[in-house]
Amino acid sequence: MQNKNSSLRDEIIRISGTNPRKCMLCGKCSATCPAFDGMDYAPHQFVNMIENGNIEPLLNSKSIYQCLSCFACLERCPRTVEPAKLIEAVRLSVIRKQGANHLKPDNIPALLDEDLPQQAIVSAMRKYNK
Amino acid sequence: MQRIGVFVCWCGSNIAGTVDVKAVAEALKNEPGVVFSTDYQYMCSQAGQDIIKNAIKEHNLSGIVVCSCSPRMHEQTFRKTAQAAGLNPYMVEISNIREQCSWVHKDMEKGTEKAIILGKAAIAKVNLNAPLTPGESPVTKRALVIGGGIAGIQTALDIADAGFPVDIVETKPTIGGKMAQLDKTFPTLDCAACILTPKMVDAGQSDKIRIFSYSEVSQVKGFVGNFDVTIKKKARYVKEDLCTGCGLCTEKCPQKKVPNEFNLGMDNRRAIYIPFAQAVPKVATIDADYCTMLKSGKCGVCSKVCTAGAIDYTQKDEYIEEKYGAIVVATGYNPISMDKFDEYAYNQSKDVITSLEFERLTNAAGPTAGKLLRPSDNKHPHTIVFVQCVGSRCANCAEKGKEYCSKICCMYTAKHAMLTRDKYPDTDVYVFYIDVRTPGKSFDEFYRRAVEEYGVHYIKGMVGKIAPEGDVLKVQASDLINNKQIHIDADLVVLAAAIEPDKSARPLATMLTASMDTNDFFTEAHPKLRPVESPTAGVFLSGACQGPKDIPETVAQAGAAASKVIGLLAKDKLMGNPCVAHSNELMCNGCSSCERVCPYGAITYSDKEFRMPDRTVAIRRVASVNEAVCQGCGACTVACPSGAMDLKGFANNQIVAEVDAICK
Amino acid sequence: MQINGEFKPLIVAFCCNWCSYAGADLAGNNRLAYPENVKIIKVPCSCRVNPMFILRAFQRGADGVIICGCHPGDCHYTSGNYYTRRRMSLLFSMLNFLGIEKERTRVEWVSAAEGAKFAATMNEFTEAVAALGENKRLEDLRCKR
Amino acid sequence: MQKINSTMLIEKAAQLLENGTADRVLGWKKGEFDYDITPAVFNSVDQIKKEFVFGDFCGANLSKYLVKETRKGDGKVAVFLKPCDTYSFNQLLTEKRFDREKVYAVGISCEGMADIFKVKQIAGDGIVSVSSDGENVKVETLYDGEKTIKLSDVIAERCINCKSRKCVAYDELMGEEGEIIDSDRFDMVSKIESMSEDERFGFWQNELSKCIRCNACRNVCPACTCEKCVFDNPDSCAQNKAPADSFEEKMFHIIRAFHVAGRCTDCGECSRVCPQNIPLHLLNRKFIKDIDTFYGEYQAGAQVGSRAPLVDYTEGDIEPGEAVMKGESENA
Repeated sequence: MQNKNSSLRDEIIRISGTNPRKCMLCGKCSATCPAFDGMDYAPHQFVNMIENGNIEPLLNSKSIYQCLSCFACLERCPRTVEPAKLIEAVRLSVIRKQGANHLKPDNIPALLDEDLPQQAIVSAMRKYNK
Repeated sequence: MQRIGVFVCWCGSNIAGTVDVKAVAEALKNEPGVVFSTDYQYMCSQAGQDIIKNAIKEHNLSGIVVCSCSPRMHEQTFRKTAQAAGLNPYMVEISNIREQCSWVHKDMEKGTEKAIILGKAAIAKVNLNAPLTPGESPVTKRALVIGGGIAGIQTALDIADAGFPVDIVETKPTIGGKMAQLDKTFPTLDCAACILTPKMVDAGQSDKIRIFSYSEVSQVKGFVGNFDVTIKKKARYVKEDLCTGCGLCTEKCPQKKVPNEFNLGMDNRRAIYIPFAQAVPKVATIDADYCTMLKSGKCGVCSKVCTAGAIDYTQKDEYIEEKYGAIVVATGYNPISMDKFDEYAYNQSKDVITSLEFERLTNAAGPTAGKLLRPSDNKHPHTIVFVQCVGSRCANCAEKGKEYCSKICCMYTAKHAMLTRDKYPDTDVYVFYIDVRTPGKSFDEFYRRAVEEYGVHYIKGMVGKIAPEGDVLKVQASDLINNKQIHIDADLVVLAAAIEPDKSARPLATMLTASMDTNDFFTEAHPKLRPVESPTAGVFLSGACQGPKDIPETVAQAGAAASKVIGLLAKDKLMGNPCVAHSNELMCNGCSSCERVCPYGAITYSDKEFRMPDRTVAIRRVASVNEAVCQGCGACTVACPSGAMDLKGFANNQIVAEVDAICK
Repeated sequence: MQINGEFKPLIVAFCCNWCSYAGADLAGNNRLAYPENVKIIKVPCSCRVNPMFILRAFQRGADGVIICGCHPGDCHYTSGNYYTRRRMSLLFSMLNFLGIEKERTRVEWVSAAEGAKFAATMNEFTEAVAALGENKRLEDLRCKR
Repeated sequence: MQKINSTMLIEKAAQLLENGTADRVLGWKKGEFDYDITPAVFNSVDQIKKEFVFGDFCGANLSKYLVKETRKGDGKVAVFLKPCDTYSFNQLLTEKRFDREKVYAVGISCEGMADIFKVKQIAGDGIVSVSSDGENVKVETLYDGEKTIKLSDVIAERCINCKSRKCVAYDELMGEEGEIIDSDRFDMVSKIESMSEDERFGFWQNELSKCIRCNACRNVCPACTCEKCVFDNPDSCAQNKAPADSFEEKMFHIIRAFHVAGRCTDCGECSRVCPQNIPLHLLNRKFIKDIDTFYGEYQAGAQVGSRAPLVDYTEGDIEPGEAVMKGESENA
């Protein structure tokens, strides 16, 4: 398991700019996470699984879209591991697969929802139009 | 010109096997200053030493070079030999032709050649050696202990027991420290007061121990064996010699709204107070910040009720000057502030408390008389959550917590949890931990008892958030074993706050020129081999000022520090290391470069008058080295731009002579 | 120094009394060989080494100079080697700036337990200096034999 | 703002003596030639009116002379300090080389000084007289008669790469306080660093072999105020009086630069006075640049009492091996 997927592991660590080895397995990130209930993998698991190169399950997990980027984990982590940045990095590495999840302007009207803030649409467009 | 004798040792075949010792002795015969040269099978043997002694007398030698094993082996031996023959021991130089020649080389020719060069280097050095005499300084046979907690008390008792007078300086009105605030002590659960107060009484009654309570060290001068210390005795507005400690004034004082620091502000005391019943010295103190008499001149109740006439509103701070031979630092620790840990709601709810506050809540002499009642509504809590590592093991968050493990929290939390379950079986007790660290005699057994016999719920995971809601505290935490986020409605939350050195430690370290680490813990002279000594000679460390410690460790270290002090005070005179730095005042610029690199604070400056070449007199600032304090590292010699600083025994010209001899 | 036509560099090693000199002794105890042309000078602490000594050694014919001290944090005098580190960083950088081969100077931390490291360091350093040949750029012709 | 001129300073100097602020004044007077301005002590108003000069050739840094001058008698010494001189002034105070109480410091703003070498390059040798009106320099030479050169063409290198026009120490300021400048002063150091080892050696061998050991660089250097210089001291093992060998040329300049490392304020006096025009300031700048890269930016003399980098350390300092590599490659 150790060196499996090591290039993806390095890529994710590089994007996140954090060092998962600093983690002392206290679980405060998961304790503090407001989106925990909707997650299949908890923030502390992200840290550990990325460090171990066990990244495949994370790429397909619900968690990466459940994370609110509220940065509570980042704020409270006693070791400055910053799990939110790692989750964001996994999310980015999924999004950056070009063409895999294309969002075209034409598709947007069908997705529109009255309660959806406009900013969310703009940012979704930015993220998914590549 | 020196008259040098050269003595080449065979060391059996150890040297002679690879080095032609006869050839070495022969070659060195012609070196400048050499008047005698010989070889022998075992120079360190009695017979070998006799050869040296006889040669010293016969040839009137002024210096000696022994080509033999490492100076780390026999330098002392040969110095003593020389001394026995009337030669200054520092006129001996060892040329290491065993460890650094015969043992690492195989070729006889090359080995011999190298041995000759090493011998020449030693001869070149001896030519420039001067007799050195270790400086002597007297020892003041009195010790100062700064801090009157269990560390300071134990150190003082042990020193006094050996017959030396010792003074304790304590900033609080009483000695006792943190231990006096504790309820029970792990792992045996004896009551802290029961084991501490007899020691306090012993210290108070010992004719060898003086206690300066409500006092602090304001100035330290001098060096090992000869410290001049100024102690500031703060005005307590009560004459210590008259006060009987009856406590009547503390009952009658009309100012009732003073937060009681002994109970960590969980109840109030009067403006005149005795911190606790077993205080030593048992003398009242007036808190000038709250006393109406001192603030506005109206009141005077305490003075009226005091039958001993001990109240003195005109008392002033008093400065006492005393000489000491040794100083022990025992300034202890404090829990860190919880203000910055917003997520634990310490400032929002009275029912989130620190472990030290919990101690007071369960202590029979505490604000609730020992009943576990929660501070907000005095109700009995049924669900209690303990959070470990609050502020400990925090990387890169210096403004919030500490990077180190505070060491004592695992054990006292186990103790708190166990005692709570024992006294109140109707409570649910949860302990959230990252790791349970219990290395210590009977420590792990103690923790296991809390789990196995008392049913404390230990959950691996950290608490992420505590939110006060109505009269419960919503605790949101990780359960890492079950990979769950769990929610508990707690009545009381106890935070195991990290501990940090007392704030007084840093200014004190500056006064003592003792070094500190980045966390403000005092640094030991050697982390393994000299754990109770500071690098500054004559300054010793006791207790948590050196690092987090529990009571057994503190007492052990206090005893160790005391034994070091006793060892020092038992001497009448201190013999220094004669290889110390010295400054040539004519060349000194007074620029302070040397002072800044000296790890021992051995360098001081004074203004001196000098006759200048143009016959005028100028006053210049020049450095001088305290030989009793200098350890001879030589950092100053290179820092000095003018070369005014040199090191005896390793002088510039001696080292250069060695370089020259080697490179010739 | 030329010996039988083969260049053997002369190495001056300043060793602190507490760690590196003891490390060198340990190399001896364990009979770990290194070249004969390594000559050790004992100093109380690496911070005793004045840049002047280093230049002097080169002047008098040394081909390489190495300073050995306790590992940072382990100094017998608590902070001596920290000063050595700064002084030598600047001095060596300056020598390099003047075009004097950087391989001729080195600082190495050798503890009293690292006999093997001492021998290995000396072997490796001697080899590196040997590869450069004689010290020509900081020599004093008057001191040549 | 009017440029500080001779008249203003003479007036100020005379006033300081007359009103008793100072007992004597450290200033400049004409030397053998117009451009050869030398530091001088003035004891009377008369003397000031007769001899005191100030102009574009008054590059001399007066701070060093305070060490000796303050030791004479009790009264105060008034001194005029250009911005770069104020840094030396502070550095000397940090090293407690004189008593601040005995000095009355007048900071004067400065827009750069002229370099006589540059003038000579344009006008040729045999200069009989030189004068400057703040814009143009009039030069009369033995061979070519009178010539007018633009002052901006002969501004000294150290002033083109001026690090700071801010007076960091004074009791009284004449002119504007000035700003710290983002200069390109390390460009030449970087250029040498990026040369090959052989080129570097060649460059310095060529430069340092010009040295005649006149000791001017040492004698003018405000960091070289040692009571006895190691090079003059037979017991120092470093005594040497003449560059008898290429080794000694290098040794002198390496040791001198090392002795002032972390204390040198980069005032550039060494290069100004070198009769052989050796760019000695580059050695000092190399140390300054390395100190900045290895240990963080440090300007000697910016504050009184700051801890010089060589009498300081951190546990995480760079190792010498890495430092040498970094000192070579940091050419950004």
